[in-house]
Amino acid sequence: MVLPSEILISMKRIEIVINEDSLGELRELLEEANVRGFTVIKRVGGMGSTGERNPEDYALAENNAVIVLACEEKQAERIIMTIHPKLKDFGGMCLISDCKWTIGPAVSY
Amino acid sequence: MVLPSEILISMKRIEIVINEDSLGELRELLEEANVRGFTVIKRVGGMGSTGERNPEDYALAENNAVIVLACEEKQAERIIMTIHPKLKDFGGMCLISDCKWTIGPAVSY
Amino acid sequence: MVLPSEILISMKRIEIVINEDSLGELRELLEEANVRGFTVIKRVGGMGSTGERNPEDYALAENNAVIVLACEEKQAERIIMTIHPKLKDFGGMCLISDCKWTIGPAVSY
Amino acid sequence: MSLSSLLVPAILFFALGMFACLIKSDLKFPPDMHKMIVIYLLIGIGLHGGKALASSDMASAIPAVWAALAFGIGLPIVAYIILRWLGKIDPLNAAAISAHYGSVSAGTYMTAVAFLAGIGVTYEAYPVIMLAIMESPAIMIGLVLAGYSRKVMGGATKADKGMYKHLLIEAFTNGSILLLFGSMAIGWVVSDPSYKKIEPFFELIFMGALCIFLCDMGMEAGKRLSEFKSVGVFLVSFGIAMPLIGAACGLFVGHFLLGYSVGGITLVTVLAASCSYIAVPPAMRLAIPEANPSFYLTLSLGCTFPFNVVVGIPMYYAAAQYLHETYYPLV
Amino acid sequence: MSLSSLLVPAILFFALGMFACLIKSDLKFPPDMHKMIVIYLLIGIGLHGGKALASSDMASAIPAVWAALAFGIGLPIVAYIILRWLGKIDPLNAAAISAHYGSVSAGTYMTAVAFLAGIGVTYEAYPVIMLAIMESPAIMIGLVLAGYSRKVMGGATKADKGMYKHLLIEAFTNGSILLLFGSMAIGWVVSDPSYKKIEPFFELIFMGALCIFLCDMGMEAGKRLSEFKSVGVFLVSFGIAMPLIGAACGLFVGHFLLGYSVGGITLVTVLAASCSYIAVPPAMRLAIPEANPSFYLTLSLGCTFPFNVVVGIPMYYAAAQYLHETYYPLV
Amino acid sequence: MSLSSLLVPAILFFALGMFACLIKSDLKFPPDMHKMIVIYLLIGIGLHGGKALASSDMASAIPAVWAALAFGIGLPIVAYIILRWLGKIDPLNAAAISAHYGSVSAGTYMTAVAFLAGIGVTYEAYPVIMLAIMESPAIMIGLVLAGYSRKVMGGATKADKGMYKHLLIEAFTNGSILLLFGSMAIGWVVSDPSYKKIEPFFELIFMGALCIFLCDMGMEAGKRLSEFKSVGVFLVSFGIAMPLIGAACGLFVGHFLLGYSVGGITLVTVLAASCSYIAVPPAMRLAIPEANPSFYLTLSLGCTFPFNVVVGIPMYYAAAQYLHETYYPLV
Ligand SMILES: Nc1ncnc2c1ncn2[C@@H]1O[C@H](COP(=O)(O)O)[C@@H](O)[C@H]1O
Ligand SMILES: Nc1ncnc2c1ncn2[C@@H]1O[C@H](COP(=O)(O)O)[C@@H](O)[C@H]1O
Ligand SMILES: Nc1ncnc2c1ncn2[C@@H]1O[C@H](COP(=O)(O)O)[C@@H](O)[C@H]1O
Ligand code: NA
Ligand code: NA
Ligand code: NA
Repeated sequence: MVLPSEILISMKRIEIVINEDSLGELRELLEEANVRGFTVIKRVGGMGSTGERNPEDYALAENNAVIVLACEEKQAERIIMTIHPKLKDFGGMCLISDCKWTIGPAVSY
Repeated sequence: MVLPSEILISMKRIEIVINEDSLGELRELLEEANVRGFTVIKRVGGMGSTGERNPEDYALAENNAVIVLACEEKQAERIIMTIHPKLKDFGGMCLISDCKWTIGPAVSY
Repeated sequence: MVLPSEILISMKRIEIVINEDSLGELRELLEEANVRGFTVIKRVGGMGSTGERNPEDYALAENNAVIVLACEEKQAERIIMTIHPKLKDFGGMCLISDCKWTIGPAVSY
Repeated sequence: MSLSSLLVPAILFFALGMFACLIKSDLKFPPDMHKMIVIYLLIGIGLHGGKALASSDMASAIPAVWAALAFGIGLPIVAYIILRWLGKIDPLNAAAISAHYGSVSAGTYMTAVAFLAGIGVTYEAYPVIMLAIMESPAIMIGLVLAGYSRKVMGGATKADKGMYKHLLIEAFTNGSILLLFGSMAIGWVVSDPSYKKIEPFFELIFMGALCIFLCDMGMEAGKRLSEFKSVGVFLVSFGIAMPLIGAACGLFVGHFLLGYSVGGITLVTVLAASCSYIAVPPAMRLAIPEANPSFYLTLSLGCTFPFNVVVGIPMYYAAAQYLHETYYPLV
Repeated sequence: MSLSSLLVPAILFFALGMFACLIKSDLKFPPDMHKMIVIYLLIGIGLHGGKALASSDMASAIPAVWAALAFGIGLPIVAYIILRWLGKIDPLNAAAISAHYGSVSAGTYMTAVAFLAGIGVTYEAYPVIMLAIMESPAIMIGLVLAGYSRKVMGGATKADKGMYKHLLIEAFTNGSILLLFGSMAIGWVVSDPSYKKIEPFFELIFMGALCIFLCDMGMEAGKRLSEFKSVGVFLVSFGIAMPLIGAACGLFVGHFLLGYSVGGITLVTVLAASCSYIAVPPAMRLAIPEANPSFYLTLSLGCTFPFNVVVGIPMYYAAAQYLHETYYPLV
Repeated sequence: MSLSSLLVPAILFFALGMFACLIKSDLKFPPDMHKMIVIYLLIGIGLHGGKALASSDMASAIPAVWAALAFGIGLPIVAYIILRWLGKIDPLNAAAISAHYGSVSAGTYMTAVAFLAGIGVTYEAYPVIMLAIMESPAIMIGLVLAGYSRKVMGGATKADKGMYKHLLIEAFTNGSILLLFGSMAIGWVVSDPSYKKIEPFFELIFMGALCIFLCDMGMEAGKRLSEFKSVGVFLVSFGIAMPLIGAACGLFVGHFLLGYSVGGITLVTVLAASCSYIAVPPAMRLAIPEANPSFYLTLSLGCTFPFNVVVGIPMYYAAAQYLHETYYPLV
């Protein structure tokens, strides 16, 4: 990509899917890891090792939440190390990939 | 990244956007391909070759669904080959990218 | 990946998170940049440089929107250059990463 | 009919909604609220109609059914011809728009009912059958017009058989049509004491709930108004002329052929003059994906609906009154 | 009891919902609408019950409490035995399903109330206490059965203490139970003039709102019907036999032990025959994650609920009438 | 005023909501439900007020308008001084919090109306005008205080002209203010027979719907209570002292300057004592992004609102009664 590096910086993108009820706990962990920015999508469904989860189910509505966060590599390591031991309680999944952050108004990573 | 490979494994991330009505059919295809985990976001809007789709439209509410799934490379190939011939009916799009999966409680990929 | 290149083509994935109120303005910018396809998730929450945003808050419901779009590299550059100067007003973030597009029914990128 | 009779709360709330949109207020109703009120109103109107029909002479309902079918088939053809020859609109957009005018708007119908209730005018039980019947033939004639247009345009007929079958089924299993017919049937069969139990919910508070619905509709209409530019002068004029043509047919049929009272004629006229925004748009989107939805939605929601609600209904009522006093019906 | 007494609007709307599902209509109510109506109905039934209890003799309520506890504990054990020995169902699924049958379905109870109201039959104030009480013991007995099953199956007992405590608390802080008890308490304490102010909302329009609720339930039941195949013949039969067993117990207790009127016996019978779909499913999902939710949901929503609503209630009423006319109660 | 007069259902439901939150129940109302009920209640209160005003002497409304403006401007200044000099709160947070206290809480107002209705006390038509008027000046004085604070703090004035204009417009086009004024206008102009048609929806079932609203508010207040620690002792005390100061002003103005009845004085007092949580928070978030929303939201929803609903209203009523019996008004 020919975009100048003043505009794009290399970062990590972390994508976590957990039970919406565990969101509060996860947020505390993220705060511990000094995370300053993340995005949360609620009322999400899915299928995993514990079966199907459907937020629109009539009698058994179960919500997942997707958390997306972009951060620097070092920060990503810290987050993974903080979250990893707790993933067992949260269920769900945690993915990491490379991305480029477009430098914008304020630093929120 | 210096994170140990006991924690992170290389995987593929597949992201599909389709008409929410076709979700049932897609899920059957995914089951055929032995997919054990995926995440579904409903009530999603968008723009594509068939024009705009807006779930909050007054008279013409049209919903997309986003399906995100992480899986091993081989599995990804199988999924793409299974879905590919049907994409025509589903509309929408299907993206694949590299990611790392944080080893957690249970294997749901 | 051994999938044939008739099925997969290399593309860029752009993921933007902004205040839902700025969605209209962003869409105009995207149209200017000749974007033909994108996906929008509304009613999204998050945390950033301007504090927390929670669409379910009782008295202060604030919505973000996530826009995901896949496009060719050149197009991605154009989009970034168009959006970049405006990011200040939108707040939020804009990430770019590599992905592969599964060739489907129609070209909507 | 004095000016104050125009001050029907439902219509004032419609105006409030449009006003909110005009001054760019941040007023916004949750999208699901709209869906819920529509469900409630459709059931309410169905139950009420069914109950009224149960105590009516059913033989007399037959002409209403014929009239509904005639409107559903005839009006789209008229609309199509006007759009094609006068407006030079391309065939597929013309077909999609036309289908909407053969159908009806339950919202306009309910506003007319509120208007008549406000001035204390009674009406026959039959127009509600027409309301329930008219959506389906309009969808089907839309399919026929689209098929014809595709043939005219030459090239691949592209008539996807499976989709047509799907749409024909859809024309009868459509949620709102089903709700209307279903609750009409329920209103018909339940005993009076049973009906009394559910009447407070479906009748007593109906008019108030209608106000909230129309306030929401007003905001939507206001939003659509801003798209007038992209739709063009001809189509906007069509959106006002077509309900007038429909109204003329409605007045004629309602008075001369059906021989209804002033209230009944008004309702028949409103049905003929109104234009669907519930069942037809999704059907046309599926059947004629080449047509531009912003055309038919802007016409239906931004043009014909507000015209009927604000100007049309009192006008049709005045015309019905005039006809009723001046001419004898043919039946 | 004539046939027309079966034409209760609420039940007809249930049928309409099932019909919509059968013909694959695209009718769909917003998911939040269902949640809102449930909140409203639970409060309404609680308030009404609390008000009725306030003017009743509270000493006479004690036997109802005992009966509720007996049902809540006894019926799941009966169900468990049948499922294990007759059906050879694996222990954990059997435990999860059983728990549902010790609990009650507020929807079925309200339909029964609508049915009695429709034919003008009065009833005691006490069954509503039973409704509120029965969810919690059923959840607890479900936990006990699950623990027993795990022991029987040998291996790691896997009894996560923390989770059990969590579930016990949950059995009492559960939202719907709280809403029911809370509004019952409010109905109890408020003065008559105060109650009159909120009565129109919670009583006058109650029966109509119930219709919309049951239409939605009908669609859900219809959807679940399609999963009968994956559930198997035995479980489907169980879903019809178990309410009959519960009903027999209910009839016996209601008439002989509690000595209620025909209306009261009918309600007690409905409570014993019905099967939870509100508080118990999430509790069992947490307590017995190994059990397949599609089993207990299909049984509860697709089988026992429609059976009770369509066939059960009038049958239980007829049986209650017969008992009442034929035998003296034991009390 | 006996103890039982405190057992207003609406207030009991508020307590139930707080209780649910305290025992950590999983009770949760859908977020859209709250928005819908607020829309309904605002329209209902507007219509009712408009109707009452239509039959009132409008000249007598002028003093109420002046009083509303005085409260809207005066109370925030008082609050700002207290917060800055007594509490050493930083200027921008002080400005943001102050603005809330110049405005009103429609929920508190409606609870007061329910309270008065419960004990059968009548009131003037004018306080509802004050309710509608008071949001806007409070927002504007908030902007002024913020500008002053920024100047005091030195540095870049950062006064973004565009944003200020935007906020001034917003102060008048705000959805809830528009809904209140709009429905007030509609209530004013519609004829009595027309109003009768929508009265069941907007008046008859109003008090019941208010109960559900307050139950939800109770849960929200309960949630906010848990944030008391992060807000600090001074601010929590301020959240109770400030409504008392406002109430004192309200009592004085309502009795001596406006000369209202006991019911009217109570409502004026409630308006002065209450604190916005609808229109002001989003305006302050935009105008003073540096201020911490958890401060003003916790004060408004977790502190002042519950205080007013549970303790304040009966207290203000008692004080109004005392004043009315003891002193002559000045007018
Ligand atoms: N392989 C996967 N790909 C995408 N989402 C997943 C995957 N595995 C689990 N999830 C999500 O995580 C949630 C909980 O997973 P689990 O705890 O394994 O049941 C599921 O409901 C999915 O939404
Ligand atoms: N290039 C793209 N990037 C992101 N989303 C897309 C893209 N193209 C299509 N979509 C999504 O797929 C949906 C259906 O696309 P289509 O079938 O092309 O109309 C759209 O409504 C979008 O939500
Ligand atoms: N580092 C980040 N990762 C993910 N989302 C972010 C990040 N920073 C900001 N956001 C999103 O962008 C929104 C606005 O950010 P801001 O304008 O910085 O307050 C936030 O509410 C988040 O949803
Ligand atoms: Na028509
Ligand atoms: Na039972
Ligand atoms: Na105030």
